Amino acid sequence: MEKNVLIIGGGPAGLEAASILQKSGYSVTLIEKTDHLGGHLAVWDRLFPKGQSAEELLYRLVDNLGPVNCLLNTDIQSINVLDRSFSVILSNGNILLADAVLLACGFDLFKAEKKEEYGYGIYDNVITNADLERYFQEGDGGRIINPKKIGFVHCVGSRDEKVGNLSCSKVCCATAVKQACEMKQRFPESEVFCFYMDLRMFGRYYEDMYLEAQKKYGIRFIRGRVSEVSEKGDKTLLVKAEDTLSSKPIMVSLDLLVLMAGIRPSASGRRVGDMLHLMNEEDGFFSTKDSIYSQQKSDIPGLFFAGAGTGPKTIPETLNDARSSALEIDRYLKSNFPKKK
Amino acid sequence: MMDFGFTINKSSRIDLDRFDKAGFDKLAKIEPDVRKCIACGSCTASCSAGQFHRTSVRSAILSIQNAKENEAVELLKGCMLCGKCQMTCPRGINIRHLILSILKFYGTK
Amino acid sequence: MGILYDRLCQDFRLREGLNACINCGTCTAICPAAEFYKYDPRSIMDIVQSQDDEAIMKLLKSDTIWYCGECMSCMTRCPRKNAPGLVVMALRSLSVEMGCYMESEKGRQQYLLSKDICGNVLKYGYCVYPREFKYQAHLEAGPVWKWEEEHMDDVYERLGANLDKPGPGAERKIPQEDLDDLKRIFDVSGGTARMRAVEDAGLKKAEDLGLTEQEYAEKVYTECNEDHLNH
Amino acid sequence: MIYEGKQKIWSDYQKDIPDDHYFYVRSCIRQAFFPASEAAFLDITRNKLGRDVFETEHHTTCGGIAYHCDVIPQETSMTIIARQFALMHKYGYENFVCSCVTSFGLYCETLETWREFPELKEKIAENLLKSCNLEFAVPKVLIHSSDLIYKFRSRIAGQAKYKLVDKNTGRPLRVVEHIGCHYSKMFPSKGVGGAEYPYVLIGMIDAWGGEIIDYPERRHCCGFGFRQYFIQSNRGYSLANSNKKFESMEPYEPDMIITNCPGCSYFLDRWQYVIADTQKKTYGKNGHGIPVFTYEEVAGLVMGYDPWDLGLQTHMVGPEPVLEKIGIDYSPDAKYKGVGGKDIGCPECPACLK
Repeated sequence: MEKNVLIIGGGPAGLEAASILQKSGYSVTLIEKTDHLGGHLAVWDRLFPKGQSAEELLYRLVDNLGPVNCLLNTDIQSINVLDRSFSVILSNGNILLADAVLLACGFDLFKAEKKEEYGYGIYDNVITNADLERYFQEGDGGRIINPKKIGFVHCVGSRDEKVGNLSCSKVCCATAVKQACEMKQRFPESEVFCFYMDLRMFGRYYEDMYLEAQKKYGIRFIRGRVSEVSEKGDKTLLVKAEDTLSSKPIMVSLDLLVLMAGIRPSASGRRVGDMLHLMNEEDGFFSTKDSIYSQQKSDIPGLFFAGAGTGPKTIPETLNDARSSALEIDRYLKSNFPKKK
Repeated sequence: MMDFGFTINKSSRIDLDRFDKAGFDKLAKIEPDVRKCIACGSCTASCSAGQFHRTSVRSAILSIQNAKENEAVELLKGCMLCGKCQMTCPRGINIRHLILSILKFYGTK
Repeated sequence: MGILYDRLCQDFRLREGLNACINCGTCTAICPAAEFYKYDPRSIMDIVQSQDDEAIMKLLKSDTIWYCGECMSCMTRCPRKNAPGLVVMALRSLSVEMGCYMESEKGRQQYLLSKDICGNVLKYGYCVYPREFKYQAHLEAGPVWKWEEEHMDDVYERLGANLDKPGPGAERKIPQEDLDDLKRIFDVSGGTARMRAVEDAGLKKAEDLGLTEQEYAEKVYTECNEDHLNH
Repeated sequence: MIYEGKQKIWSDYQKDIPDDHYFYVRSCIRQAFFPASEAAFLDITRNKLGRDVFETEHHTTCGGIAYHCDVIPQETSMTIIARQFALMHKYGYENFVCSCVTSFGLYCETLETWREFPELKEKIAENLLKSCNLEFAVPKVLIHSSDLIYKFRSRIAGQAKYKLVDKNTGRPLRVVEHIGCHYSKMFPSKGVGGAEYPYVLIGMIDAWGGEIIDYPERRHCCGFGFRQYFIQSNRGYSLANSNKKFESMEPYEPDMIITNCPGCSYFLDRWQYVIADTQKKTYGKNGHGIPVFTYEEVAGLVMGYDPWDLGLQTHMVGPEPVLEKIGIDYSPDAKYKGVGGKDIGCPECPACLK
């Protein structure tokens, strides 16, 4: 009999793992709590470093799925660890027995309104990276009408003990540079400023992207964390930081400020984790069995992780992680349930 | 008018609204490399003239971007054009040429 | 290396106020002193956490540490929950303990501050006491204050105060037994010792300069080197 | 500006403000420059609202200004504070209300430090016993006096004779609020509304009919800076910071400024005089400044107190434009009179500022 694998979460990690496991001969059920597949990828427009279309990638992932049993608008009601299997009650009332479970619950974007001094949700022209992607996707001007001066704030909700997150979200620097360039493409006459603490351009082609942002688009990089934003009478924004390279306080009036909201552990992932008594690291993400050798394994045999549930990841990293998880699951099932001759 | 014994202290705040974008774009047309600086400080660290007169290319570029063009000129006028900085620049900027252009562009003001 | 840093660490304010600064500049960005003096609280944090005794000693002797207004706006914004304002207070305390403050113009102002404010506290039980707040030394208080000063008893009575009288109320005469309490608090907690040391150092400086106490006080009150300010 | 966003934050930062039974301590600056405000606070809370707010003549300064001028060690200021708390305990109170924002911040900081370093708390208790023979205690609840007026803002509105409304146009007065830095910047959770969008004064203005103006430098310090004011040659710092605020609020044409910190009230008033004299610039209409009020003064005005009982004659910026807009009944002739109409002269009028 085919072994059953349950995948929780229909983002890139869940989709990629599902397609591989299904092709490897397992019976795969993928549940997704929202009404669409793709997670954050579905609401993103383009991907760094080369501006590939998020929609095309998602289409490809879904296209690869094959006969995976995909349940949308479905959540976990309860999950119990049995001897060598998991019994799961879904929110639709169905009961499912799984031989292995993959947690691919992804991440939540940091709630930018928590950084009160930046005024998200209070000032009309303060938006987040996600809002900007929606604008790129839908092309609906909304609050963005020919901005002359645009700012990007890196590390919003990241590397910030005050909001309870000391760690780096990894993808925001590259996202900010990508979005800054895209704004210059749309509004060539605009002036664009990036406020950063450390520019973490760690990946392949990222440094080229940075160089292009400087040289081709004339984007100004200011090393200093934005300290305060206020709204003026005409709804433009007064932004204050220190230019730490000259050790002087700095101010600039902007028409639009984009906050690079960071990556936080997903609340729904945590919910499932709690049902299984999974441990967290101090940063709120799941503990893995080993932080180098077996990042996809949990402490529970048969329970695996893929994607941002174990810390911030780029899309390619997430896909690789999903493939690794699929391999680990395959190994696990083969060694625990050897085929009888 | 009373003499209170003090007056309003002047502000040190850099006001980016005063940045001369058109001017800088003109400079960048002649010297596109001016945009490439990553403020690593290699130039300042290796500067021969800097031992005698505060000289810093990275600070000068920053000064122009911070609407303090006079400071930029001040930071470069001690340069002896020895070119050591050019050998250390990780972004391969033609610094000697850049310095001459900056002095020519902003020096007369 | 680190001897001065270790001494600073004995101050609770340093332990509360400095926990690995990441040099992001949120403090300097909104610091009132950074805007109106040549001042950068971020650099101070960086020097202190470097534990470099030579650099810390330079700070202790500098005008720099005396520019802060202790408004604590920096504390609200720091992503590391640091408080540069508290670190500055620890530096100031150490500077006074070690006598370094006498090497800077702004530091030497401690003489007058201590004399006036501690004087008021011990004599009247208030940090500020209206009869000691002279119009001639506070022209910005304006002609209204000049009038109040000239008719102090009448004005304060009109305003419902209890100036210099027994019983509760604004500007009442605080009973001697309570002032004695304050004096003993100063004695047991190091307040008196600091006051004495600051007074002695000031008077010695006055003597070195050949000035009377009054002349020295005047000099400290009004002297301002242009180098403190932005141009 | 999206009002609902602010409301969300306001609802996140509410604090426990008990109804009754307070031990009251005065502020050095408020009682020196605004004694009538403290009188109004006690009259409103005790006589108009029927609360028990107790004051003993034995309390003293908290030493906050000395501490922030760095002329006394932390241990000295903490022992003085321990004495204030001990007096509260001795008189049978556990709710502590202080008139001064510097004190409020320092009390918060002290309690926080004691919590974090119990060995220091022990030391201070020892100091207290040795020097004053008093039993160490800490308050159950610590509030600033503006918190109490905030709590009773609707009841005050219920008893009000006037509203913060232009009687001729029916338009609400445009009010700028200024919160003392030490109210919540150090410990946002200790202030009503937090540090970024404090609600304590906005709540009052809302309840009393005015319209709050938010302007870019709202959060900026008035510039007191302790040593930066007490030494004459440092005052350019203090002045520059207030000046920055005035320049930022000017385009919004505020009718008045309300503050909860006595120092801020004094400086925002006096620096307008200095700017008028030295820069020939006034921020109100026709050579007037923007009148600056303590929250006690504003509460008193709406409740129908005589402006001169509230001490408004001691401001440098004349309050008359606001009194007239609201339609408050006042006697110009009585402005500078003593008790019982006694003639005690009057200040010279500065030519620069009405």
